[in-house]
Amino acid sequence: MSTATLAGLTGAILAGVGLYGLIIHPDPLRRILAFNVLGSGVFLLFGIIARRGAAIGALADPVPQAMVITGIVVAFAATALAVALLIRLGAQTDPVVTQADKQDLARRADD
Amino acid sequence: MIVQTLDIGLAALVLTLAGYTVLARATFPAVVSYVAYGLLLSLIWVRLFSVDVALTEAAIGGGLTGVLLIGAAGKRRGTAVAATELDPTQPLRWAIMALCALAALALATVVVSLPDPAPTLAPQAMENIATTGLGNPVTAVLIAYRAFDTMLEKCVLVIAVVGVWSLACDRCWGGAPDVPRAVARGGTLTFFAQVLPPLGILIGIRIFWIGADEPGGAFQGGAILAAMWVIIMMAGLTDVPAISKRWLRIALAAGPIVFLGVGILGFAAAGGFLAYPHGFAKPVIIFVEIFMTLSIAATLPMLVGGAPIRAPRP
Amino acid sequence: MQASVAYLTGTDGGFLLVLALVIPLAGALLAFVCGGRQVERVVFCVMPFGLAVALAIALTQRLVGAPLVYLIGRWTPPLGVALRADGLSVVMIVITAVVMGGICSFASADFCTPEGSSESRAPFAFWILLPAVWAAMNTIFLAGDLFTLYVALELLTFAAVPLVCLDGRAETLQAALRYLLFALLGSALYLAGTTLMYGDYGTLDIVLLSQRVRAEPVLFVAAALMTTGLLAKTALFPLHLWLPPAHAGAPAAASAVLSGLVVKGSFFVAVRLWFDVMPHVPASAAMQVLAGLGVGAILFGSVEALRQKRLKLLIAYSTLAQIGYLFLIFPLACPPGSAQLVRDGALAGGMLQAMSHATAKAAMFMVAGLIYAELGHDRIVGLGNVARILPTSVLAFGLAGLALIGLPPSGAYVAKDLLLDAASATSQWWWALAIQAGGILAAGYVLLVIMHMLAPAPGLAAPGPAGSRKHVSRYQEAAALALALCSLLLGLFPWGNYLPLPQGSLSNPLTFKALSGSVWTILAGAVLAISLGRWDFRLNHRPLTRNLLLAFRPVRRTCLGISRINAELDARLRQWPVAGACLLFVLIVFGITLVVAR
Amino acid sequence: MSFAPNLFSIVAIGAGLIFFLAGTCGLLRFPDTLSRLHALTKADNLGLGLVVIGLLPLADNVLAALKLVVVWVLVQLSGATVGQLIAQSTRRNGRTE
Repeated sequence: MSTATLAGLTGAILAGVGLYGLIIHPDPLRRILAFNVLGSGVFLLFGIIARRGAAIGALADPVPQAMVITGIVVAFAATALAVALLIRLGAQTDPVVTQADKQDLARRADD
Repeated sequence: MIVQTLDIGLAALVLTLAGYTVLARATFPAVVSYVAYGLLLSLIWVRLFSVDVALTEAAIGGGLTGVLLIGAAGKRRGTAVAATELDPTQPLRWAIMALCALAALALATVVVSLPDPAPTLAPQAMENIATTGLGNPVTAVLIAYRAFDTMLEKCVLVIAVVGVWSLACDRCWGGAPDVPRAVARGGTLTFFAQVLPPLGILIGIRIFWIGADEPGGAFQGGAILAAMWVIIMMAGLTDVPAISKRWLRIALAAGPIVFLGVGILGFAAAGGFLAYPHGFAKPVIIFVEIFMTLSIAATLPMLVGGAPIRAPRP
Repeated sequence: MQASVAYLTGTDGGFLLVLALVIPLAGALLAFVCGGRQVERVVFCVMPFGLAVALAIALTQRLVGAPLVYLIGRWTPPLGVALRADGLSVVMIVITAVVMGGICSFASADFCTPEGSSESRAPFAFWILLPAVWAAMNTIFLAGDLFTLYVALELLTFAAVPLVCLDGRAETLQAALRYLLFALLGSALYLAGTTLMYGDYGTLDIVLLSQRVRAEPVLFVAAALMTTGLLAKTALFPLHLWLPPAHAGAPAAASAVLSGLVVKGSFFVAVRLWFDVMPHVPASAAMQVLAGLGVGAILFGSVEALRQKRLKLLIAYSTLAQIGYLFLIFPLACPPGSAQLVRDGALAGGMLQAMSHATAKAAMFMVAGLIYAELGHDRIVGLGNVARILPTSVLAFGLAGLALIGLPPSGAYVAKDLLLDAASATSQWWWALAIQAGGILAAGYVLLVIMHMLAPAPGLAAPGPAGSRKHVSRYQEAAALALALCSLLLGLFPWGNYLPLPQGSLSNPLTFKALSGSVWTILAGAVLAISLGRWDFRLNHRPLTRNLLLAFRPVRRTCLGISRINAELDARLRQWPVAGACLLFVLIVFGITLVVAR
Repeated sequence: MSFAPNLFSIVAIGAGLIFFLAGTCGLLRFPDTLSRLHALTKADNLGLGLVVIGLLPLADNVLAALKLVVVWVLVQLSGATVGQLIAQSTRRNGRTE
């Protein structure tokens, strides 16, 4: 079994594991984690395709590689947005603790 | 033989960590496991001879996503998780597991049965690379052949920043986001933040610069610069900028704006949108990449920092 | 986009396609840099140019008589990326520009930076996200490459999600988070599909792919992944868990964007995928599955809409039902046993339906927002007297509602006509039945609202808390009315230049048959509204009405029983793990259908 | 490539790996945070140092060798800092588990 095939199989399993976690977890943070696992599994599929497309002068097809780079950055932006939503939601649903904490933090920062 | 064993070991390790990330009971260990997973994943990318991707995965996929998620998990420690969702019932859990396994199996089967020889654009990418003046085909795809996708993705980053900021409370609008701070000033972290960044900035610029010909480029270099800025802010050596600062907005949007502007100038100078003038392609590309690196270095810390939580100072 | 060499070279007027993307993008970026009070002004400056470019594209394509193509950076696919505008793109670009214009003029009153502050949060975010949505939509309509479409879909999602929770309340944040995560799940599946396509055929260019695709397992798995991902993003039943809270919770102008435009983006990609990438792949059985879900959406969404207590939720569930309508075009273009999807009346009908819904639904959400601003609530049973307070708004709602039901000469009327023709031409009576039922159900919930709006209320409607009450501006009412009129008159435009309308297919909307059909639809809808809707005023107990009511009681009881089951089902399906399981189930069933029915 | 540097490399890298192994065992088996940190920093420090020393003779040119050393120095620096931070946080929170 070549490295590329192994990576492809790994990617397929990672996608399955990520999918499972994304659906099964009630906690949004765990879903975000699982989404990242799912995403990296899909990216690995791009990886095997890039590696299989190696040609003279290129050890791997550059087009899927570039797509993965774009994809990783987009997935990071998605994670950041989701985490920001999560944190705001935490501040909203648990106002007693967090609001006080935040004011405290704001005061410390202003000092 | 040895190499293959190592590959299998690496794959097994990555799968174990992914399994732990998804299945662990507690959140914090799951996040830590994810960070390790991200780093090992970049080794797989090296094994696939995709060094550019490996760099990006290590810096952004593993590193910055890890910082973001550890920060989120840390912020939630001590506060109760909003239990708005129900746990799935046991039969449903089994059904979902079976369906996921089926989906993974289908993917695996298909991946194994992809055509041989594989279709590839590598020869075409190499043939045309001379007109761009670049040496790294991945950079050529990102900045020339599929420049439009890259430009769009830069805009996605700006929009994501707007989205993250829009989650501030009204009182905090115009204020500064929060970055986890070191406890004691003048401690180890301060020393670290004074020693590392000069070297780190050099490395970041170098990775951006060699990206034209070797693995590296605006994303990877920008991510390292971003990390340096985050460390400096964490050590408290500089303040986190308030989001109302004009220079911050310009730094964030400079990459896509310059890219878009050069693209439009391409109508006049090179006969097409996002086309580069013959013979001058490389300087123009470097010019665009400088601004892109700058914007990435500004955007990633802002995405990590989240919505502003401090009211602006009067 | 039939495969031909011509699609791989640029055409005259191609630069207009670039402008259609660059103008809104530049607007969003400039607004971001300028900030403060400038955000709104920047968008208002950009707006007319965007509209002008949309019209210029339509005109140029009419003159050239063929799709416009632009090769970005002068790189030819498969290495480069092409923009292509066929008839479908043109109509969608034009309608998006029109709806955007309406929303801009509507939102300027709701999202203005208050006096005394240099910049405030909600207006800043709204006026940047609005052109970003526009740019993403235009990219989706024009992109000739499946990966570019992925980036555009992500841009659309990231611009749409913050719109949901601009008010920062916990429940809208919850809705936005669900929307984001489910949409990300969808885009991961879509991306997995594109990988397989690239691995199999070495390109993601739509025209090149259409020449290369063959019916084989890799393609089937890829198609199942991509289609399911897009269904999750479009919120087709049973994957709709995120839509009602997100669309009903957002501010009115944002709801208009989300419901009118954003869901059409992923639907359009599904159309591209099947009609342009894989028209020659035999998939008639899978198309039946797709439309089956569509019918589920129509029945389920409409009944749920009829039972809602709040106007905005009713409109959101109506969107759910109307999305189902759109997916009926797939089996009508690819009847059982057929080996390919044809671009004919069914596709044209689907596009007209999408356009008609975009304008009508935007207008409806605007009116709902105005009513909320005036009354301080949007409970349907408390809408009495609103016709006296806001006559123009109620008129706009009525016209948009008539357009939604599909009365002549609205776009939905022509769409229904075309779809029914296609159903009878391909002898698929069961879909014709669903189309008719959809019209009647739509009439039901529209009439329910209108009856409540016109109903005399005991005393004046209770005004809301003084703080929440804003004076409704005439501009806002005019914007809603304009969009509603646009939807109602959409059927009169000569769409044959852009859409594959069969020759002489458009019947005269003023014939006896057309009008009587409409009357029957309205009557049946009224019966539905009475038997399923919520009513809280009692009719006077004169003997005649009492006997009528007694006779009617079993009907009402049965209807309420059905609706209770429906509500129960909705509560189940909107749980995250159940929706996830449904997604996986749809994925597997769709994939198996594709493989088995080969 | 002559035999001598090869043997040197094998011995050095092997020794480095032993440190890594020991460090990992310590991380997994030691009872409290501070001891675990202790084990971990040994792996970072000596393990990586020995691996780098082993790799030096195999480097193509002086610049590549220099880069290897820089990698080691950077890991030292960040390892030491992170170790300090974790220890501080442990002491502050009064947690040792």
